[in-house]
Order: sequence, then structure tokens, then C-alpha cells
Amino acid sequence: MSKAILNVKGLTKNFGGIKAIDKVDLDIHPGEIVALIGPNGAGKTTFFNCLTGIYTPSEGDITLRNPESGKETRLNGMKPNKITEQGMARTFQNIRLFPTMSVLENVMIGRHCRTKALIFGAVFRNPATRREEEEIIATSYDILKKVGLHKQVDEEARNLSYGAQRRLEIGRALATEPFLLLLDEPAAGMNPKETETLVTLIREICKEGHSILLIEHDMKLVMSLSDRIFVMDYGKKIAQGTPEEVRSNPAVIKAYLGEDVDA
Amino acid sequence: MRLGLQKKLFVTAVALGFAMVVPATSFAGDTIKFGVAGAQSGDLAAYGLPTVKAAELVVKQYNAKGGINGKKIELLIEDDVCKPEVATNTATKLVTDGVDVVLGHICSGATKAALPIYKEAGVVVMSPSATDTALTFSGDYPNFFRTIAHNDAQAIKIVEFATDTIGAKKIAVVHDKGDYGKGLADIVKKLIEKSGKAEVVLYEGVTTGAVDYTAIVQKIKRKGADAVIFGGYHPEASKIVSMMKKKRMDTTFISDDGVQGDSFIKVAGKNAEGVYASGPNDNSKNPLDAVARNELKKVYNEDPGEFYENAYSATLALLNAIEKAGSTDMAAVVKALQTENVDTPVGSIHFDEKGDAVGVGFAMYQVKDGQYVEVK
Amino acid sequence: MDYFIELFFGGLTRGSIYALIALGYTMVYGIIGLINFAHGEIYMIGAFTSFIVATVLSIYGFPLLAIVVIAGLAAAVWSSAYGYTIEKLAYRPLRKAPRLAPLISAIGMSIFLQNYVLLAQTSDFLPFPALIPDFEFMEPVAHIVGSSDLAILVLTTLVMIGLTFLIKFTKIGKAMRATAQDKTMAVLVGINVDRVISATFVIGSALAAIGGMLIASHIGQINFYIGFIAGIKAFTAAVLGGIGSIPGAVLGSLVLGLTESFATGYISSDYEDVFAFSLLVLILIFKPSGLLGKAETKKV
Amino acid sequence: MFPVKELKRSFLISIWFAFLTFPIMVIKVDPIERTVLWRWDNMFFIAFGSFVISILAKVYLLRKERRAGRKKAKKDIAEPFVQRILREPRFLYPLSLAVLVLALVFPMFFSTYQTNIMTTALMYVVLGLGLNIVVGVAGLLDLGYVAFYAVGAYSYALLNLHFGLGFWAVLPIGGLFAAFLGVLLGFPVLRLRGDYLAIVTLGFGEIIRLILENWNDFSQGPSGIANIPRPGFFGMDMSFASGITYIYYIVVALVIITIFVVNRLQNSRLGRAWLALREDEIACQAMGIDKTKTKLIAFSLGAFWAGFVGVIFAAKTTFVNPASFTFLESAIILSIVVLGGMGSIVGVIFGALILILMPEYLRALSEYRMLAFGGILVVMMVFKPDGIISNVRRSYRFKKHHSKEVIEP
Repeated sequence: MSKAILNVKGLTKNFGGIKAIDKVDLDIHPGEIVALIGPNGAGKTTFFNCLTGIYTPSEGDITLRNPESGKETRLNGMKPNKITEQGMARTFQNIRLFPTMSVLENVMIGRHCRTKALIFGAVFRNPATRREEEEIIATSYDILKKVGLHKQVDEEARNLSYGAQRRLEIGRALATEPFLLLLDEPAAGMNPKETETLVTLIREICKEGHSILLIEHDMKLVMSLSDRIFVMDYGKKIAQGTPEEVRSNPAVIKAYLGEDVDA
Repeated sequence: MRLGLQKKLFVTAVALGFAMVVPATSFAGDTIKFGVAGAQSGDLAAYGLPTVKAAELVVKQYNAKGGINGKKIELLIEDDVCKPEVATNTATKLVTDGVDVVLGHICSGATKAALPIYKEAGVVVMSPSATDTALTFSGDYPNFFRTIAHNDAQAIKIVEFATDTIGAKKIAVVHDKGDYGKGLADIVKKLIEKSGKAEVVLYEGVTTGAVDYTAIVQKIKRKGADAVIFGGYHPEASKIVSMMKKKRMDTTFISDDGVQGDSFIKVAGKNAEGVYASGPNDNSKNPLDAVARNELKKVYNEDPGEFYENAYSATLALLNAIEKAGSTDMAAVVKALQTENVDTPVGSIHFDEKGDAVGVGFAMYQVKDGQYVEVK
Repeated sequence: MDYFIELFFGGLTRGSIYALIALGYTMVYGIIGLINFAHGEIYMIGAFTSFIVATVLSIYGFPLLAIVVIAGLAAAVWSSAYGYTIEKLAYRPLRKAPRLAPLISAIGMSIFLQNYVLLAQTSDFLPFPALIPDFEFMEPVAHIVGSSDLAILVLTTLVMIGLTFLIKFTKIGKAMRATAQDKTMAVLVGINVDRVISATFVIGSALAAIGGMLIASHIGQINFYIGFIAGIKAFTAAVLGGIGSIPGAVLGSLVLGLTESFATGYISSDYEDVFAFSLLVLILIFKPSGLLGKAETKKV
Repeated sequence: MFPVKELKRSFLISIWFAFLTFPIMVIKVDPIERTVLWRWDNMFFIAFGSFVISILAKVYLLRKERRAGRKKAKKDIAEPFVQRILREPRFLYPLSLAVLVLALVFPMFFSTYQTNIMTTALMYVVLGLGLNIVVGVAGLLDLGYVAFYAVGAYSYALLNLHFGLGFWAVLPIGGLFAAFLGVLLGFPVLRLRGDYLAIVTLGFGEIIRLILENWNDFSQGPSGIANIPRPGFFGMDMSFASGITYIYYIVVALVIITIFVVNRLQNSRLGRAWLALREDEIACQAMGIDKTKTKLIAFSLGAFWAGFVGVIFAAKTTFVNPASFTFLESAIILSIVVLGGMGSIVGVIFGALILILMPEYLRALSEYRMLAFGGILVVMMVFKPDGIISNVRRSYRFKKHHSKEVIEP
């Protein structure tokens, strides 16, 4: 197996005295779809926030490896935007689109870190800037087609349906050209039909060469999509393995039966 | 009629357009246009509004007598909020409206900003209150006159009084950071240092409008000053004096023209007792002063505010000069101002070639039994 | 050492003055997130009302104690009425408007009220009657702490305690806290949010009015413009302490008052306000939500 | 037609206002003479006035409701008329041309005074557009904008005083100084959020003014710097009136440049990032936008315009002192942006023209002028909280050779 693109070792996050995450290890390999599951409050989103630089981890190492160049970067303490530049993008559990901007503009924002024009370019619109702007629009439009929103380019993001907003978030993240995509509960609140579209979309994205790490409560989705699954409870990793292995793991069953089973 | 909002906007725009045309079409007619400019709103309104009242009263008298050479006097009253940029607009407006002479502006800064515009238009300007020395001494403004003494004259009087009459050795110089107060305090400080008769133990500005002056008063006490010279206006002076009394201090308090007025005694009350201030020569025996005061009481039921007498005098001086000159031409009016004496509440005055009033002597006053009494 | 103590008490008085005004800012901010620029004007109107009532009463020969009580009550009643009316006219219609709209409305209201008092009363400074007599027992320390300083310190303490009690234990206080935390939830549990907001304005205005009376009596003069400068300082103090937090407003005010006093005393009053604002900047850089403000947890 | 219930309500309102204004409006005391003046006639005016106004307001609201109801019934939320004009090039271009021609011939048909105040208003258009980048587009509430204006003005005043530099030389320098100060001040504080940023910027504005006021050796303190030369025109000596006209044209040119630049900035990669930043900072960062850098650029660009206009201010007024740079000035500029419509260029232009020309045309009201100004500010906000003209939605056209489809937005 090729080298891991994301390697997390002993990640710990304290809030005051509480350990929200306690020495979690995780690794993702190129082309994989990996799921992170666990009961509510297990620390999954906190884990995401540590990876993407919104929180600074208290202990542990996060290393990202670019599969093409082979460059390794330690992400601890990096700013979120730098991390995105390194090739890891995310979506949010409670959708965070730019509500009054248009669908297209939302995706165009994703192109920001891959483009350069600043004040000079904006004011003088030199050929390079014009080309860049055209590229941004064209790429964004192609991405919107991929996520099935190309008929609503001029709609304000807040006017989209829930499922469409989720897809738009994925599209926006894709625009940053990530090799690793983090999806935080992408299917939450979707109806079965929307979920089905989403599964197809995620598969497609994966096929195009993006690796995916997702948090999800919809077990059917998780089991059908993921190559490997990591299970967290009370901030600790309690299990990992293929869907079959995890399904039969007694610790996982206990964790889920101990409280409300979501799936 | 049901107008959409957009249509209404257009209507408003058109109306605005018309509004612009209307004031542009006023021409110099057969009235004498007497401009009054100064702060009439905002935080410094208290220093500008009495001037408006003074002008109104004097002009009413003149018009009741049939005006000057058969021409009625028309007042053009414009607010400058004591801001330089607004003052240039005010001045431009007055000039555009064909003003003949202007009483104003109130603040030195606003006056400096406005004067080039009047100069260009050949309009004589007389301020009741702008004391900045450079206004007359720089020679830049041949059209400028004032009925108030400039900072230098006042500072000399104050410093001489403090060092020679009182015999203060340690003097705290405090000001209000304003263009008048700080300008004066600067000169006072320099004069004391030059004379070598006393030491300036403290030179600081207080923040106008601050809720409490304890710290600065304690500092004056700690520096062991035996006299405080304050440059600024009466509200701050009365706050400092009251605070000093509260802290049981009896340091001599000496201040300027901005404090030498009834307003100070009114506001400071019994704390005002013993305070010294420089001011124009005693006019209490001047019948014109009584007239000016009575008029104000009769018409507005008010006591004189800031610079009321100066403004009253300036109005008289300007109108008298126009009458004597027989025209509103700048050169003629300037000549009349410089040569013709006029009786005013501040005395019988004319103006020197720089533009400062001659005959407005300066004296030191002390508050005794709720009144300013000249110190002989 | 004497000098230090003198400056300390001077700063304490000044801080308490800020606190009486800052409380209103912080309460309104806590509940509707609005920087109520007109609050300084409410304070000014309170001071003016008490001035007018006190002068009328003293002309009609009322005893001092009655004057103080009646003037204080009148100031509180009318300022509250103004606060209530302003909220209803200028802020309530903007509850759902973009965030800055009520701010501009507040600035407009502030300009309006200043000029209203200027025109209806006068532009001149007026002598404010000394409502706090020099107490006999204070005489030995009068050069450090005067009677009016004492009155202000005591009143601020009482107000602080009273307000904490009100917020913690009364029904309206609980409703206020609930509304401050989550307006939608408050409506769902049956709280009349409009009424709670009105109550906040009324209480904040009454405090400012009482403060206005005491402060004007302490300074001994009054004018239509006093609210503006005091208001900006009090607002700074409220932010310093953590806007929205009631103990924060008091702490911030005291810190600001003491800083200004010591800066004037030991350095120079020329740059008094520079010190005040620099302190604010410094504290906010290290504690972005103010001294006692709740750090906003990023919910992602 | 008008329900009795409403009449009763208006009556109660008028009683309330009579009560509310009683101490301030009715009683006037003279603490020295110890006399009281009871002005009962004022109470009558207030009661009558509030009665009439409340009825008028109610009528307005009723009609508005009815109209809104009708609109909903028709189910057509028509795009506002102004928006449509601004959007359609075939309306916009001729209209802009007409406005431009009007602006160019203005001084020929109006008096020097009119030209002068129009110049002031246009300067505020530029200031408003500058602040609009910061507040309207990037969503950073800046209450100390006037500090940068002061920097520009003093740059010209001081550089001219000490080194004899001319207007045209200082114009860019003033802008750059201000922008530099913007970076310097912005760096430590831009991580503060919303209202905390507001008060810190307010503090900075005051600090700059206080330094100018107190540091005599540097700035000549409160007495200010006089006799600043007006801009030269190939060394020609100009009369006052033609000087004013000249500055007017300079400002018109500046306004055109500003509109052009600001418009391009807003419709660029940077402009989008600002908008996104205003909407959601965290999402922005997660999309790879450098928050600090983007904010700093907005802050310093805004400052740049203020510095620019500051230089013109000094040249136009020929005098500067700290009194021109108070917090109120910042508040007025902010009001221009909000009143005009945050983020909207046309809105800001309208806002500036209305707010700056209004006090001038309200001069007829003399001492009631600022009262009216404050009142109108409140009324405008209450009835039009989104500003006069809200921002026009952008749409993008797609080039054929880049994407397979073409959509016409």
C-alpha cells in the first residue's frame, strides 16, 4: 500500500480540564473513503476542527503528505487557510455557505487560494488577470455541473434547498483542489433520494482522485461507502477497520447501544 | 396620487435641483447685507449664539432709525459650527449672497480658514472673539478686525500681574487644549520663562468636558504652585476652581477673558470668589453697556452670554464705519474703521493698521461678592 | 503616598461616574446587541430634568432632602420615559434590519436630542445646585475624598448590588437573561421580548438619570453637550470590561477611571485620553472580549 | 375612512409626548434670578404636533401594508426600478453619461457657493466609497475612519510647510501615508470582532486627533496650520472663484477614478473574498482565504482614499486644525455608507449627496438645522433600513471557448 496522505498520531485536545479528544491515531491512504463515526459528543467534529486548524491541538502530530509531490507538512498550529492551501478542504456540519452570495460566487471563493490577482490586477484587469478570472468562472461552472447545481448559478445560496446547500458546500470545497476532502455529516437532514444522489457524488469525487474522510451518522451510507471506518467514543478511538470488522466489534456495539442509536 | 418610491426619489432630486437654483439668484440689492457667522449649533454654540443676538439687536435699532443712508440692513446669519471646513462653505455662501461686511467668525481656526475667501471678495470681517495673535500680526488679512484683544496683549497683562502684583514664584499653567486656551497658555509660559521672575512648575492641558478634574487639581497641589494661570473658557475654569475649593486649596487662580464674564460667576457661584481674570477695561459706567444689557433682557429675557459685548461693539463699529464711509467698499470701510472713533459698550474705539481695536484697554479683575471688580 | 491615595480616590470617583452610565450601555448591548449612542443623551436629559426640578423646588422653598428625593425621582421617571420612547420609535422598527441600521439611528437620535435640549433650554452652561451638602464627618478627609465623591461611591455600590439582585433573582431579571441569551427561545417559553427590552431601556435610563443628577451636582454645572463626552467614555469602559457584562461594566469603569487619574497624576493630562484608549486597545488585544466578557466560543 | 380607534391612539400618543417633553419644553428656570418661566404654549404645540404626526405615520403605514398585501397577491416581487436601471447597460450608460455631463457643466450654471458645497459633497462621496470598502464590503465596522482623513490633510499641510511640496506631489504621498497607517493600526486589531473592533478604531481615531492637538512641535496644536496653498495649475495665479472651480474638477475626476477603481475591486477576486469575509469568517478561512491579509488590504485601501481626500481637504480649506477630525465626522461618513446602502456604490453616492448637502440646504432652518438633521437620520433609517439603494446583484457571463455551455444570466 502506498504511503498515507494523512497521518494523525496521538492527537489530544483539552478544553480546560476536559479531554475532548484523547490520543487519537488515524491514517488515510490515497484514493480511500474513510469514515469517522461515533455517538453524539464523541469528539468527531472537534477532531475535524483540529485537523483543519480551527483549533490548535494540545498534543500529537498531524502530518499531511501530498501524493503527487510527496511533500510532507506538519499541520499543527497552522492557520486554516494555509492548511487548505496544502490540499485539504472541508465542509461543515451546520452548513456555512455565504448566504447572500450567489451559488456560482460561493464556488468561486473556493478558487481563491489557487489564484493570485490582487489590487493591481483588480484595477487594471491585465490579460493575466482576465485569463485568471475566466478560468475561475469556467472551473467553478464545471464544478457546479458536477454537483448538479449548474442551473442555479445566479441563485442566492440561502435560497437553495437543504440538500442542494450541502452539495454546494462540497462543490465549494472541491474548488480548492484538495487531494483530501473532509465531509462533516454530509447527509444530515437529507431525504433518501437526496442521500442517494450524494452517495453517487461522493463515489464520483473519489474516482477522480480525491481521498475522503467523512463524519456521518447514517450507518447505511457509511457502510456502503467507506473503505475503512474509525470509531470514536468519549474522545477516544475505540475501534478501526473495514465495515465488517467494525460492525462486529463489541466495543462499538456497546458504545452505540449505551445511548441512542442513530442508525 | 400613488407614486412609487423611485419616482419619489426622482421628484426629490428634481426638487433639490430647484432648491439649488433659488439661492443662487439673490443679488446685491438696495440693502446693506450684514453677515453674522460663527458656531450656532453643536458643542460651541454657546460662544456663537450671543453674537447673533447682539447683531440682531443693533441692526434692529439702526433699521428703526431708517437704516444707513436710506438703506435698510439685512442680516445674513450663517452657522459654521466652529469647523474650518464648514467655515469656508459659510464664507463662500455669504460672499455669493453678496454680503457687504461680516461679523465673525467665532473660533480662531474657523476664522483663519474663512478669511482668504472674504479677502478675495473684498469683504471686511470683524470678529468679537478670535484672539489668535497671527490673525492681525501676520499681515495676511488686511480685511480683518477684532474687538477682542489678541493673545499676546492679554498674556503680558496676566503674566505681569501674576509675577509682579501677586508675586507668585511657582506658577502652574493649565489650558483647555483649545485654540484659544492653548494659544494663550503657550505665550504665558514663554513670557514667564523669559522674565525669569517665576518658575513654571506645571504646563498641561485638561480635557474639555471631562467628568472630573480631581487628578489635575491634586497635581497642582503637589507641585506646590502658588498660582494657577488658566487659559480657556469659563466652564472648565469653574470646574477647576470648584474642585480646588473641594480639596480645600486656596491657590490663587488667574485666568483670561474667556473667564472674565458673568457666566463664570453664575456657574461657579461662591467658588468664584477671589478669582482673578483679565478683561477689557471696566465698562460698567459706560451707558452703552447698560443699553446693550437692557436690550437683551427686554427682547430675549437673557443675560449677556459669551462675547456679547464684543459682538455688540463690533456691530456698532462696522455699521458706523459703513455710515461714515458712505459705502461698503472695502478700502473705504477699512479707512473709516481706522480713523473714526465709535462709542461702544467696550469703550470709544477705533482700529490700528493691523486690525486690533485701540481703546479697548485691558485690566485685571477679581471676583468680590459675586462681581468682577477691577484690581487697581 | 498621600498623593497616591489622593489620585486613587480621584480615579475611583471618576470610575464610579463612568460606571453609572456604562451600566446602561452594557445592559442594552447585552440584550439587543446595539451600541446605544443616545444613552449619553439620556444621561444628559436626566441631569437636565433634575436641574430643572431641583431649581423650581428650591425657588418654592422646599427643604434640601425633599429636593434631592423629588428631583432624583423626576429625573429617573422622565429619563426612563425618554429611553422607552426612543427604543420604541427609533430601534424597535429596526429589530430585524441590518446590524448597522440601528447604530445610525442611534447616532441620529443622539444629535436630535442634543439639539432638542439646546433649543428648548439654552446653549449656556448652567450652575447645578449643590445637592450633596458638605458632611461634617467628612471634613478631616475632605482634601482627599469629598462628600459628593462619597455619595457617588456609595450610590454606585448600591446600584451595582441592586442590579445584580434584580438580574439574578427577580422575574424580569430572569426574563432579561433569557432574552439576552436567545431571543427566539425566550419567545418560545412565553417571554414577552418586547416588554423585556423596554424594561431594559427603562432601567438603564433610570440609572443614567440618577447618575446624571449626582455627577452634575459633583461638577456643579450642566449643558446640553455633557452627555456626548461622558457617553463615549462610559461606552469605552463598558467595552473594556466586556460589553454585556454588568460586573464587567463596573470593573471596566473603575480601571478606566484609575488609569486616567494615575496617568494625569504621574505623567501628563495632555495625553489623558490617549492613555485611556491605548489601555483599551492593549486589553482588547490580549483579551478580545474585554476583562469579564465571555470569550465567544466558535461553534463550528 | 380613518378608524376612531386610531384617533384615540393618536390622542394618547399626543398626551404621552406632552408629558414626556414637559420638563424640558415647558419649564425654563433661571437659577441666578431664581425665576421660573412656564411655557405652556409649547406643551400645546407638542401635543398638537405629535397628534398630527402620529396620524400621518399611521396613514403611511396602512397604505404601505395595503400595497405590500397587493404585491403579495400578485405574487410578483418586482425588482426595484433603480436596480433595474443600474443593471441594464442600455439604461446605465446613457444615465451615467448624463450625470457626467451635468457634473461637468455644473460650475457654469451655479454660483461659487453651490460649486463649493458640491465639491464638499463629492469629497464625501469619495470618503464614503473608501469607507464602503471597509464597512460595506468587508464588514469591518470602523468608527475611526477620520484618522486617515486627518493623516492625509496633515501630510499636505506639513510637507508643504516644511519642504514646500506641492499639491500634486503630496496627493499620492498622503494616500500612501494613510494606507501605511492603516496597515500599522490594522495589524494588531483586525482580529477583534464586530463591535470590539468598532470601539478600538474609535479609540485610534481619538488618539490621532489628540496627538495632533497636543504635540505642538509637530502639528502646531489646536491653532492649526494656515495658508496652505490651493492646487496649482501650471503655475497660474487663480482667483478664488476659479480656484474653487478648479478644485471642483479635480474632485470630479477623483470621484470618477474612485468609482472606477472601487467598482473593479468589488468585482474581482479580492472583492469576492471581502464579501465572503463579511458573511462568514470561519468558512472563509476554511476556503483558503487569508483572513488577516484580506482584511488588512481592505482596511488600508479604505485608508488610502481617506488620505487622498484629506490632501484635497487641506488644499480646499487652506487651513487645517484638529477640530475638523472629531468622532462626529467618522459617524457622518459611516452614516453615508449605511444610509446609502452598504456595499452599493450608487447608494453611497446618493447617501453622501443627501447627508452633506442636506445641512447646507437646511441652513434656511438656521438653528433648527441639526435638530432636523438628526431627526431625518432616524426617520430615514426607520423607513429604509437597508439604505436607499441596496447592492446590485452581480451575475457572470461565460465565455464560449472555456466552458461547453453558455448561459445567459
